[in-house]
Amino acid sequence: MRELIYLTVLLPLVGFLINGIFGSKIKNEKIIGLIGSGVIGISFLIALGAFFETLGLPVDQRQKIVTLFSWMSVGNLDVSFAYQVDQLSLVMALIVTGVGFLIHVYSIGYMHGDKSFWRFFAYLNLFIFAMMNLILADNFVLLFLGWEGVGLCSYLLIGFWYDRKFEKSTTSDAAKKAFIVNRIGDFGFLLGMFLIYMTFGSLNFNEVFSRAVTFNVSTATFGFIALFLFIGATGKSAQIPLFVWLPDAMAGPTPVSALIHAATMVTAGVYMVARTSIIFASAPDILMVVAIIGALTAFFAATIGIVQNDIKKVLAYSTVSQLGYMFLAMGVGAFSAGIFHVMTHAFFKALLFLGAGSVIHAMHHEQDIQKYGGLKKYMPRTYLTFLIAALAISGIPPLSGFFSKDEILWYSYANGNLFFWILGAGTAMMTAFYMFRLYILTFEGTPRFGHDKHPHESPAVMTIPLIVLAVLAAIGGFIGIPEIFSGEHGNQFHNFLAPLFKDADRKLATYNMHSHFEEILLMVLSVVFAVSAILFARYVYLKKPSIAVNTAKKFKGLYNLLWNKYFVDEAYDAAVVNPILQTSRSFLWKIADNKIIDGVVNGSAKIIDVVSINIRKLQTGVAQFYALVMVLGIVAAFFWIILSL
Amino acid sequence: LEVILFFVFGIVAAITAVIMITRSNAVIAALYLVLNLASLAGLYLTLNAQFIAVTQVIVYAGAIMVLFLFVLMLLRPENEQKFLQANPKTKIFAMFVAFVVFAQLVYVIFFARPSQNISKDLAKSVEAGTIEAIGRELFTNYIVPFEAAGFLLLAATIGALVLAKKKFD
Amino acid sequence: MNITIEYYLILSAFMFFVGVAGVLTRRNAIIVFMSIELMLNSANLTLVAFSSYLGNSIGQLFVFFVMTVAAAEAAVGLAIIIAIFRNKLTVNIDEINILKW
Amino acid sequence: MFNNAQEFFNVLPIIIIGAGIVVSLLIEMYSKKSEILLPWFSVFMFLAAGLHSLYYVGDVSIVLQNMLATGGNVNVFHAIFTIGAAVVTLLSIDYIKKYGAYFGEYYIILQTSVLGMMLMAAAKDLFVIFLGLEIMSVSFYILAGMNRKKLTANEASLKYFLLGAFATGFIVYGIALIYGSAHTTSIDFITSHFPELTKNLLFIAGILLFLIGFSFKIAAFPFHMWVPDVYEGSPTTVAALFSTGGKAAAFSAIIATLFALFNGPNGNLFTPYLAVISVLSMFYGSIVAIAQDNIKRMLAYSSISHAGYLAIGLAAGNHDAVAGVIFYLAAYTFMNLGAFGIVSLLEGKNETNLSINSYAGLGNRKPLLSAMLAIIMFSLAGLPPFAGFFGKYYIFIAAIKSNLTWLAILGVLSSAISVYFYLRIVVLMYFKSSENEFEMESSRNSMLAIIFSVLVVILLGVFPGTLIDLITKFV
Amino acid sequence: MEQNSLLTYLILIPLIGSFLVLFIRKEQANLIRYTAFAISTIAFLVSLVIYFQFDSANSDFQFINKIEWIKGLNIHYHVGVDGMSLLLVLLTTFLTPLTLISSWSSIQEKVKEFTFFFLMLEVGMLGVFISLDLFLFYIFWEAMLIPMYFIIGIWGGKERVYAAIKFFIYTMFGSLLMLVAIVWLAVYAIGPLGYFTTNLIELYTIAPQIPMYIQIWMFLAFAFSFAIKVPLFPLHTWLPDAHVQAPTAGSVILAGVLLKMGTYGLLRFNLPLFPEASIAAAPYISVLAVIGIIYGALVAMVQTDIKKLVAYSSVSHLGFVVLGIFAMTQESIQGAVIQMINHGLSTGALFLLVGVIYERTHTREISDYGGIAKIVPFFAFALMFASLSSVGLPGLNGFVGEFLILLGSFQSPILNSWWFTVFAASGVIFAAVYLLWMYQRVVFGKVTNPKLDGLKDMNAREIFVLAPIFILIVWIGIYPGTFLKISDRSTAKVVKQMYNPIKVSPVELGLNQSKK
Repeated sequence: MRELIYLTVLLPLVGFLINGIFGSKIKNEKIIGLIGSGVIGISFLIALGAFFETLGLPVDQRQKIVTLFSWMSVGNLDVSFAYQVDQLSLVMALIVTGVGFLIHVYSIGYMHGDKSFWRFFAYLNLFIFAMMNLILADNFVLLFLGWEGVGLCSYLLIGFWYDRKFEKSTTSDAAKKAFIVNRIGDFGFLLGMFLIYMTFGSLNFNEVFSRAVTFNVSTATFGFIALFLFIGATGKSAQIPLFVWLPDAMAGPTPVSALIHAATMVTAGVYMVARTSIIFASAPDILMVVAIIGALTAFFAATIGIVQNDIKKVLAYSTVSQLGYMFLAMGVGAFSAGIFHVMTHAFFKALLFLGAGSVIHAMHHEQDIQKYGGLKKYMPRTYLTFLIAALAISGIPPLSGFFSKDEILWYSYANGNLFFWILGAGTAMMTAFYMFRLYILTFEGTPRFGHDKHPHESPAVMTIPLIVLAVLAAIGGFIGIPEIFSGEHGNQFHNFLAPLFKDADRKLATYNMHSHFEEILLMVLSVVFAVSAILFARYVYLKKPSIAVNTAKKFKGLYNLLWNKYFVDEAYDAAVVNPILQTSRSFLWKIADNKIIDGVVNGSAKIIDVVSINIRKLQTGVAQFYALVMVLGIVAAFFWIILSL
Repeated sequence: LEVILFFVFGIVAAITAVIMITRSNAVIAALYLVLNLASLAGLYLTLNAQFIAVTQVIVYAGAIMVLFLFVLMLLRPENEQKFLQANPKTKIFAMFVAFVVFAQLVYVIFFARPSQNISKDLAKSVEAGTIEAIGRELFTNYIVPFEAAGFLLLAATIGALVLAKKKFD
Repeated sequence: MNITIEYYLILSAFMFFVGVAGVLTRRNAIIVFMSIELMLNSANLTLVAFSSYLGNSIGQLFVFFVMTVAAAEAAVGLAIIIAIFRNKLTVNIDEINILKW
Repeated sequence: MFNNAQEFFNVLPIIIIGAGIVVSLLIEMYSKKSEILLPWFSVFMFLAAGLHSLYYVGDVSIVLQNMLATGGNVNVFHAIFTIGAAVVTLLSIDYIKKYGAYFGEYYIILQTSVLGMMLMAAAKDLFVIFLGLEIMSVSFYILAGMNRKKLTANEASLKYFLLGAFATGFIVYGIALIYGSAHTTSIDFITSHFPELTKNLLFIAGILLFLIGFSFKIAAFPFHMWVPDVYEGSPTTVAALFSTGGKAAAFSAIIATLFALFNGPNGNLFTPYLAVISVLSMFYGSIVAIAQDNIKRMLAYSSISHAGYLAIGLAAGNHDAVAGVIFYLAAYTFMNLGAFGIVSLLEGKNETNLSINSYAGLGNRKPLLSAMLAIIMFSLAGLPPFAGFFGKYYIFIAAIKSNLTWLAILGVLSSAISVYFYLRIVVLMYFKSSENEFEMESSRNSMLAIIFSVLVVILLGVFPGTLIDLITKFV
Repeated sequence: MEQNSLLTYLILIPLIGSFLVLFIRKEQANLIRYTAFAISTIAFLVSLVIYFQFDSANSDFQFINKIEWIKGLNIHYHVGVDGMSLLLVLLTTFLTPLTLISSWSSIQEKVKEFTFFFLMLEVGMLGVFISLDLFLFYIFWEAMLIPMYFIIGIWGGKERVYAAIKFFIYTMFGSLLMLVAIVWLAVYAIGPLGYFTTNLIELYTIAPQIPMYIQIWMFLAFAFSFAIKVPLFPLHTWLPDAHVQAPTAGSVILAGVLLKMGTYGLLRFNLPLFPEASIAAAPYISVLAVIGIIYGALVAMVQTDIKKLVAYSSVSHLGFVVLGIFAMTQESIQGAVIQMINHGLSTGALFLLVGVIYERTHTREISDYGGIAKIVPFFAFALMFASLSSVGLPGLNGFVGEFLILLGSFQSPILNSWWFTVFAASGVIFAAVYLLWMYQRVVFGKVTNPKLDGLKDMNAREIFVLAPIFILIVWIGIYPGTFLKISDRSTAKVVKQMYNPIKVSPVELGLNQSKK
């Protein structure tokens, strides 16, 4: 199975080609859906097989590289289409294909009746293809191919309904924004690659990482590399300052938000940092930066999430904030914890989005939670799965969210400091709050929607994935039980990934032992926070809705600030976008190009014209004048002769 | 004697020349030109160039100038106003320029001092000026120019014919 | 004193100058043409002077040809002047300037 | 006199023309249908002379008591003159009919002028140069004024005559000074003794005056003033002759006389003078041409600037320069013949259709003609793969070889300017639509002539090698 | 050496063909079109033969054909290809037939003349790429202007006359100085060699000996003319006019091939002939290139005319190429070479597409479009594809070139600074901005302009034109090795020449140029 790993990449491509080329011919949605999700399913099985095969192998043989063919080989640059199987890539592959498969299935129902159904599945398959490239690549360039590929797919899928309005602007605006912001990140990533190549003379992971250990490279260089890479990561994973695109990305169909903007693509940044852990580990300052950015993003995104009313917006900001968590983990050197959270988050966030999707589906694309309410009795399955997911993300034991989140919190305290922990815990609290605000406004209470709407449970093809995900979200955490509970055989997930991070860990070497007591204490604390937050939310939005309104009134300024997402978009427009546009249009083009440069060109022609029009007057037509000129010439010539002797 | 002759003829030539270009009446100017040419012939004689002197009188002072006078009579152009009356500025400037040329020539002549390497040898110069010498040269070495001159005159005749013919055929 | 060649040269230079001046100043085409003849004559004087001082007859031969040329030019030139006079009834060259610029 | 038959054979071209003139006279006098006979006779004669001189370019000799040289450059020049003249004759046949008047003399004078040119090119003695020059000039004066009814023609001939005679005065004076300092008029002597002669200021002054006189003939600034008026005034075909044969002859005379300039010590004595006039002419010509709208006048200014380029060659003064100048002259001759030929063809009765605006949209109405005119314009502008380009190239080689790179650079700059007005014609012909659809009477003879010269232009551009070898072999 | 006349055939085919076309009666427009297409296709096949016989392991010139032309000046008809030129030859012969087909419907009047000029143009371009004699090169270089001039001037848009003249004089002006430089070189060669020569291969060994202070001038003279052709900022202003006014086929060739002649010239002549000067000048040229990248992108961003937008994007893309060339590392130069091809393909495709839509709507104003994705899905897809390739999306050709260029320039010892690359890379962002923005405004959104509905989607012919280009775009994107391999040796050789130019004794230097 392991050597067949490239099939997990190629199959989605095949699916894409089939659906893309013949899709418009095939009228039958069933077939299209079958092809679309089938290929993903198969890839998942292959990945699964590879995974178990890997488990069977001793640790030192677990890495394997499958090379297809050489891509670019110039000078001493040699990059190939080569895929590597190792613990990390397998975990990611499982997440992507698994969750991806479920979402494909879900989409069959969700996109039912859309006029370009085939296009949707083609794009989704293409996305999976790119994503697999990203995570299975054995070198930076191939990773970058996936990196940009997923960006493209997200562009295509956000703009899928290219003729629809979205908020103030259009879906295509959102799409463009996403792509361009990603590009800014990629710009950093590119520079990172160049610097790596310059430093290590290669772009293959193994060579680079081994040389990163053996070569003696200045911390500054490592710092730069790490910084550049991290810029890339912030773009892809929507961290400060490049997080602005993700909320707008909700313009796309909900399954897309679930797959791309929650479960998989946005975690690519995290994956990349984990993959290059050694480099980051060699640049502690940058690592600290990562941690800070992560923590801040987590916190602020959460604050914004509290006040949003669009169901998908809330989830979007929660995603940003969860991603912040993961980067916090990375920042404090808890790489495996981060990956662990990537996994659990993939489960419950995908679940949340799909649930939201099924709600939106039921409510005829009404997304304002203020217009929901009491859906519990209309759509029980959705309700139940959504509740599980909400509990999971709020970190209620023993759901998966609890383990991953708590591990991060713990490390942020253990390897980081209290400040991180406080931010993290606060975020956790807020998360619990707005999640349940969302949950309650949607499912509990009395219906607030008009009688024209007749909500109904979604078809099985949509609910089954929900249930599967719900199970995963519920029990998925058990593979990563912290050792204080699991005892001697430690944290499974940890041990599985450990070999990949050992170099990094050695570099960091921060296992200053804290007592179990602290760990347990913090754990209890966070749980208490979460529970209290949930209860508070329940109290506010179920018992006394007035409070919410009043507080909103009382802190009008703060409310507006949050409601408008700290005016970040507006700030960017004012500070960056418009100035560039203005200078380009009114100076560079209209002045510099048309006036100055062309002015010189045409001006010289003009001058010659004028000169000639005036000189021709010399030709007066009087013979004597001509003679005079001649004689003058002679005089001059003679003077020259006389003087030259 | 030679000295006197030179000065007499020379001064006459110079003066007549000046008068020639300053007379407003064309006919008078022409007549002065004739005089000037004649005096040149005299100078040629002092230089022992008999043949040239004679031809000068016959061809130039005779033929050519007669032609001029004919034309003048024929066209009878109105007199110009007095020299230096019409737009004097340009004329003075022109005079000045021409004078500069003169000055330069003089400078050249004095700078070069041809007399240093040219000393007059009476016998030879007399010999050179004789009709025999010239004739011999003309019909032996200089036959080609001579023929050419013939064609030149032919062309001129035809041309004059074409240009001055009264009516076109 | 004896007359060195410079005297002749100066004289001819002077006549040359006068001729040039005439060409530059006179309006009447015929007089202009006469001035040109004057220039030619000055050149002739130079030639003859040289030839007699050098004692070879080439110069005088040349003068002979110059005269021929002068004759030819006279014929043609006067013909031209006549032709133009027929059309324009003037021989003032500063009025003959329809061709310019 | 001739020492042997070979000598006679060598100067045959000149003799052919000379005899031809007499014969044509007889034809003109006695033949009833001389109107048809005469032009074709002269074409035939010209071609005969031209081909003879091309074919026997090899036998170099000096004949007739060191008066005439034959072979080598001389023959090349002879070929240029005669073939050019043949083309002009062909063009004239129908052209002069437009003016209702037919003069058989026209062709005879044409022949005499060619004779003059040939003498100038072949001259080995200042006498011959002088007489050749005069024969040519006198014939030109006549040709310019040939069309007597036209005031413009009269004026042109008068101006040409007065200024030409004026220049002659200087030349004669210059020759006098040369003779005075060199004690002879034999060019060989002058050439061989050039170095010590140049110690004598009198000699230098003479040469300078001589050069100035010829600068007038080649229409170099500031002695160019007559050119535009004369070209505009005189009949187009005649202008063609002036701008090609006349120029070429003057250059041939300079090359023949001042061969010393091109080899031997302090040959570059006059380089500054030549360089200056070349630069001035190039720029004056190409700049002023831009403002013209009479095509003949424009071509006149262009010929001034071309005189400038040629003068670069003279200034460079080395073997390549001679070859370059000759090649350039050959190329230029046929370019201008073509250009003027087309102009003469399009020109209507009493000088209509001479404004370049009347060429608008010609490309649609007369595809072949405009194509050829376009080619000529590109060639004049010095674009490969046409003859004009190669001429420039060759001359620049010469200039750079004698360290006159700056001159070459100025040269290309001015030709860049000149592109502007040459292209104007092309633009009008192809990119603009015509406002007045004038009719032109077609003429097979003229077409033949034009096509011939265009072909030559192209051939010289693509395969300059043959001519180059011809020239370089004897320099 | 043994002669190989394949290249000569390659040139002769379109040359003869162009005259052949003249003999067809102008009524039979289709016959003319088919013959032209056939001729250019044959030329393409011949070039393919050359490609298959080409030995990419050999860095020297191959298929050399040397015939004496002008004995007096030791000028030869001397052609040959190495890796770099072979690629461009292929590009030329590949694009010409396609553009000919593309213009079947757009060019309706004067078809004969059009095809004639077009084939002439092909001759000129091929000649430029394969000539190994500076004189021959110059001839082709200039002669090529004439047909292009007519193509723009006769079949162009409203401002065509202005554009044509501007294009002509601009380029001519530049190349004239090069002419002087060429002659100077040939004369200089007399010193070491003892004879006047314009043979490139001989000059390669001599030119580097030119003392620095002259080399700089030589370099500038050459670089100036090439920079105008490229066009390098700030000499680019002829480009937008020419591109916009030219008919579609003209723009395609202009962008696809003509601009490459500039970069090719820099690579073929400036670097190897004047290594020291090039190294000295590299930073300045690169600065201009980087300015061009950003400037072009920014100006493109705000254009309202699709064609102008694409035109300015060329300025930006060619900036990358120049940067790559003057970074002078194997990677960057390889990138530059491949990027020349890429730009030819992707920008060519873009122009073709603009032409396709222009034929239907007769407007190029972006604001007149919008929402046509619904009406013409094929077109929408094609435009997206071309844009992405031009944006440099990994997996498509654009990425390979830009990546290699940036990678190389980043560690170039000549430039020796990150900043060039940092700024240049920002161009990647802008590229995304202006292309996607344009795409969005043209294709996405709701249909606002009533004229647009009833728009016909691309017909079979247009698809047939674009398909091969797209195939190549993907090919180069996924497996550039095919093409990198060809030029690998040659570029390596150039780089080698750069770092150790042939050195000789100063005595030999001063031979006959000491006066200068």
